[in-house]
Amino acid sequence: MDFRLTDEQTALRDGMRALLEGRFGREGLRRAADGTGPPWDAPLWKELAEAGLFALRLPEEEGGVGLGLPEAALLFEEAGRALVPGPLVATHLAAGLVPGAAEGTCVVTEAGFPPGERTALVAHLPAAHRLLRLDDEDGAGTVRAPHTTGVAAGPLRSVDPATPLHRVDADAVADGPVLDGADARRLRREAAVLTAAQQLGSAGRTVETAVEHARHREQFGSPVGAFQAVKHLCAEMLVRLETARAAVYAAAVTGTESDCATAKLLADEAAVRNARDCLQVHGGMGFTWEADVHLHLKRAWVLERVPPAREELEERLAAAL
Amino acid sequence: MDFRLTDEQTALRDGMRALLEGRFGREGLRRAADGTGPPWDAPLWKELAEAGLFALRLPEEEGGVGLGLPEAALLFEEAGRALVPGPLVATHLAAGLVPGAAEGTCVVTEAGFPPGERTALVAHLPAAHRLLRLDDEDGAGTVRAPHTTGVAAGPLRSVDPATPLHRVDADAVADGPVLDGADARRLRREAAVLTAAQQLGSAGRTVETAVEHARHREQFGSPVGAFQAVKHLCAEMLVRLETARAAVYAAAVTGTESDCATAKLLADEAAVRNARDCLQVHGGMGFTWEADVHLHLKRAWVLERVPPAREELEERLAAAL
Amino acid sequence: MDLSGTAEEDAFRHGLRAWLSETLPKLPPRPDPLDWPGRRAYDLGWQRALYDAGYAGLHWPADAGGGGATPTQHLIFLEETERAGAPYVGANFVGLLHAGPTIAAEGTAEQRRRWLPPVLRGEEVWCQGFSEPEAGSDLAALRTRAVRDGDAYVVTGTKIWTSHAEVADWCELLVRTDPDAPRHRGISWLAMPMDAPGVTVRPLRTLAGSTEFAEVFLDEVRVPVANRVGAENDGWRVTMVTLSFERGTAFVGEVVACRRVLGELARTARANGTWDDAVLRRRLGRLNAEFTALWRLTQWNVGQAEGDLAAGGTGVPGVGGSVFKLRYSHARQELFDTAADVLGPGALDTGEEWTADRLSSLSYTIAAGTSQIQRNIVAERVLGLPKGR
Amino acid sequence: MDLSGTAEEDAFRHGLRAWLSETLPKLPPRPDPLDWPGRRAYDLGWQRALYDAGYAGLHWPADAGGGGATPTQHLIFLEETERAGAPYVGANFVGLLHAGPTIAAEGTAEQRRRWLPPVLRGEEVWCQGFSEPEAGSDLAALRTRAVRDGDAYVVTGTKIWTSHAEVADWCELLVRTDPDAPRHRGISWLAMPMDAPGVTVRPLRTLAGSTEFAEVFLDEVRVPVANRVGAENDGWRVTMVTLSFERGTAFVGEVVACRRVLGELARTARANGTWDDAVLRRRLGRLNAEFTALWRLTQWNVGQAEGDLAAGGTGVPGVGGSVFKLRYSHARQELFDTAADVLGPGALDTGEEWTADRLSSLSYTIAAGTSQIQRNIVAERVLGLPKGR
Repeated sequence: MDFRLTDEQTALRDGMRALLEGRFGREGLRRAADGTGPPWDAPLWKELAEAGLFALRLPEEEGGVGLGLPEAALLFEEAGRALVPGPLVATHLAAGLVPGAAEGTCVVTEAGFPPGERTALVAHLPAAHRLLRLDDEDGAGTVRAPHTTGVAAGPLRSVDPATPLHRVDADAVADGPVLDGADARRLRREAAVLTAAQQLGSAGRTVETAVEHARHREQFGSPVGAFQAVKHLCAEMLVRLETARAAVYAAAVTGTESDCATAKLLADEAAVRNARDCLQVHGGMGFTWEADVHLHLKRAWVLERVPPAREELEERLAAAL
Repeated sequence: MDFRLTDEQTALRDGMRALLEGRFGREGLRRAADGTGPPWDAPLWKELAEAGLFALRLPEEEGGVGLGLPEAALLFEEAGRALVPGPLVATHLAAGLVPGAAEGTCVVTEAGFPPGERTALVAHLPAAHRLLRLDDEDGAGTVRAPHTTGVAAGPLRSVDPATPLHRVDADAVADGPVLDGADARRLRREAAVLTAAQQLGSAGRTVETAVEHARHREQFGSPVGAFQAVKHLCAEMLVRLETARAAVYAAAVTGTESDCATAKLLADEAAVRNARDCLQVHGGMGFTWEADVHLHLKRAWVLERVPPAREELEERLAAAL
Repeated sequence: MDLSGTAEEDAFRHGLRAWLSETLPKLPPRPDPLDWPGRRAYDLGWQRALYDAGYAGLHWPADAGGGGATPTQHLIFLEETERAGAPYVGANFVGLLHAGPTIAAEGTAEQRRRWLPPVLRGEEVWCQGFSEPEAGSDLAALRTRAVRDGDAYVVTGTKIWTSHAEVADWCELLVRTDPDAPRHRGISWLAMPMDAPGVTVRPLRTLAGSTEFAEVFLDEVRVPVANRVGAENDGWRVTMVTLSFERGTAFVGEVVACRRVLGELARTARANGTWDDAVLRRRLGRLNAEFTALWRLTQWNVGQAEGDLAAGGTGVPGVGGSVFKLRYSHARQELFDTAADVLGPGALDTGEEWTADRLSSLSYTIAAGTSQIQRNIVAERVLGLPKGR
Repeated sequence: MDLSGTAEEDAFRHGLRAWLSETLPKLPPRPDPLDWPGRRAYDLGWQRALYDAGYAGLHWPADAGGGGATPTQHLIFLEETERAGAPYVGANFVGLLHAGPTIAAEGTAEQRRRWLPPVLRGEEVWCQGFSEPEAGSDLAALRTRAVRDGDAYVVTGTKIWTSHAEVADWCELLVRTDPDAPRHRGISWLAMPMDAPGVTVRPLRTLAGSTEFAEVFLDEVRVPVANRVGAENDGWRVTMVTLSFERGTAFVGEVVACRRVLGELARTARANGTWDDAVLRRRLGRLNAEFTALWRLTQWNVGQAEGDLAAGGTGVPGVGGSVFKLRYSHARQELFDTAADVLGPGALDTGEEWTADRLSSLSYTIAAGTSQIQRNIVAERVLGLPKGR
């Protein structure tokens, strides 16, 4: 057993971080959030594809990178840290199943129906070409990928300014070819891990931001981080982060149902609560649109509702006892 | 509207506090907790009766004090503060219904069955002469008070060393005369308020104890109360206390279902959580048997399970929306 | 302990109810949230209606033109207006609740004559220039400086979190008049005309996407010395009088509104099936207890204020204020977090009112003293724990 | 990232399992919790069995007579022994996990020869004399003084929270040898024989009603200077070596045990109907996530320790230790609070094992560094936030 990152994994992660700092740093994020950039950054998507984000787990003989879920989790953590917009998880999962997904020419989003619901929230529908459906009703675990053109959908005024959302009815996306050889349940577990990894990245970024602010912002004659109340908020943020990290990385390694559910539940919580604590540490400045912290909170709110969400996760983890 | 205590109410409360400080101060509490005193302090019970604790709300022409539920709540707050043992609430409620209860010669305890349960935990069964049952199954609200002699009961190793507990089966106490003119539902609401008042008293005492400790215990060169972490624990204790106080006093004034449920829910929480925070403020010393804080926690655990308990209260408060 | 109204209180309540049921249907339609001049006109119109009916400045002292009402009457006024769905105080907030009472308490006869009647009659709007970007929770660290030049102060600095700055006539301004004095000692309170040269207002966008607040930039603005209320360098004390004027009634309308929202949440949950989720249902039950208790705590605090006034005190709620704010801020956030679970996917739609409320509720543990500051206040001033560390 | 065992690790695990399944059935019955001599004999017997099988001091360096195992092997050892229901380390705790490793790291060859083999062979019991009534969380404030008198120190003071004091042969003792030096500088580490004249042990009753701990009163106890490990006044550093020796494995057995309890809770809840309460059921699901993650965090911390060792470091978990303890203490309390709701009325019966565990869990946020102290450590040493205030 050696749970540590290998040197290769560390290099891979650092590479993605460097790429994103250059290509989707603070300015990029603000453009996406403020609506001053294009509604869909196709060149960025292409660059992410070229960096192997989608083809990462395809065999090299199929043009992929031949790596595994742990490496994917590390890259998605970086994407979450930078708040990269777009249906990253669905496109990554569709690589090898839907032509063009691996290369970034076909943008794939997911319609995830919560248990017993006939309506799904779909992210980035206008930019997407195909809709991934991971159905499990008959226990057979079919995977479909209908085209998005002509899908009737009601737009929301999305709380996350960089993630357009639409309500889609199950009947509207009932068609589409069954993708042979794809295991819906495995893909769902992987989706949960990769979504959790994004939340983990965001939770890590908000710890850093809070600590940075606390070290430099002075109030009452000293940095606010010198006050125990602020210090202890930051410490609890780190505890949430590191606990979620262990859960997410383990789930990426084992891929078991209970590790994956644990990862999603704890990473969702870490992302939301760390963003809120980060806002609290920032005081009034955190409440402004210009501060990035609200973007982390809003993305975390969006991702925590990507199925499986809290209730489903807790019930599953209870049933597993 | 004048929600403040009247001068008479303040005097009444102060009188009970003085009586208990003299008659059931720290030494009395420790005797009860350490088992070094008699298992039942009949003289104390008599003195409480003489001070009007049981006859408080009986009309003066029936030998009572002629006061109301608000005054009773103030006295029960003091009893809770001092952790006076005994079935105070049941005996108080039985005054005027069960001969001798008002005078303290007949000790009345209650068998409170949670919704749908056939077993009740009964406190102080060996010392009690009668068992109050407030039945509501048929909607008629009958009140019965069977004798306790011969009731088959299973003793617990009670977590609260000053409150012996027995499990009693509903069938074992099915008999007993119906007390005409008594309204079971009103008595239940009053029981909830007076139990909540005891919890309130305990929650107040643990705030004081924590603050006292924090002001005098030195660590790292200053009183521990100078550290924000300790300060903020104490502040949150006070918030819980004062919120519960407003709820309990209001319930004593209005006697409505939703005020009473609110009072019990918040006072239970204040008592348990304040005791735990008080223990945390005390550090290792709070973990010893000699410190009083565990007695507050254990009594709070016992009283929070006196029906209506959390689940029932939350459901009722939801249904009332 | 008595929660029933006196005959006088009941009469006041019934008279107010009658007036509200007659008056509210005749009000003009509410303006768009982004239409600042429209909002100003609407809010001032409502204030004028209150004035004409004798309800203006109910809680102000009678000798300042107010109603001289008891805290309980003020509580009834706030409760009934919120219940009836009357307009919010809106643009009149600072004039009625901060600047006005300050001038009433600390102003000269001349200053009271000049500034108080237009507030009561709904003619002038005030805004507040206290907070600064670098000061934050540490209000006394304010840097805006005022240099005496003849019969005027020349004021330069930046204020933030100013509501209604776009449409205000006056700004109650805290400035540093003695940079060498200890932090709290060198501050003065000025009434600044918002149309003075050198005043620039820039809307400040919050995370909710709205521009409720503004930054106010002051570049060598000349404010007459005659506009100073209280002595030079005594502005901190003058301000504290203002900030503590509310006598336990600060959140009356909000608590009434939260209880209404809670009822609507339950109705929505019953309609959309989320009521069957016991976890959510019991959270709603828990919130019912929370807001019932907060309402009782409000009444308790008002009672304490009333007692303090009767005993010749200031009626300042003391312990009650910080205790209430701590509990309420968190309860409000929990209310709208719970609303998100009732809404389900709608929680991600800012078109839903509750989603917008959820966003704005995030400021409650920060604005007007963070929860951390409030806990310090409770611990040090109420519980007597030592300062420092 | 790899969570599967190497061939060597798997072989170790299987060998251990085989030995445990063969050995455990042959153990004598467990002694009564109040029978201290019986417990001593039982615990030493188990240690002797481990020694004979080559498992004694697995994580000790080989040159100290230990197994020189990697942190991962130690984790496997703790996991498997707990899973198999093997005896706890019990009376051997201080010898194996604190005093022994300290002597191994800092003792002279003579000291190592004298004290280490009896610990490994299960012949001598150690206890710990660090905490004092007045020192609490501020361990360095200790007051027990040691005055040099010829070839001995004369020690006077009071120690508290000492386990197994009644049956210990030795006490690892921290004393103040230079009262004038800065707090951390005037402390020395001594091995004190518990049968020395002037040593009095008094059982300390905890809120759980048990007497797991004792106070140890020292009245002019003579301890040979030769029993000092490390230099005079260097005891703080010597002690820190001890305290940080655990390499991420400190709570392995407890986490394994908590996961077992969680499974039993679910079984009990299904049997007694409380499972139908969705609030309780989902809390159990939440706890499943919590302890799954704590197990993964343990593996993560052990991996970090292993990496640090491989890089020539000490294998001290650093960040991991405090982060883990913070999360685990609260999770353990939540586990037994939830158990109380599964038990219903039985939660008030100390005859129920989980009720007793609930009481003892209250110490977890206090003992070995309160949660407040741990948050300070994380904030200052890991996140680099400034000291003070």
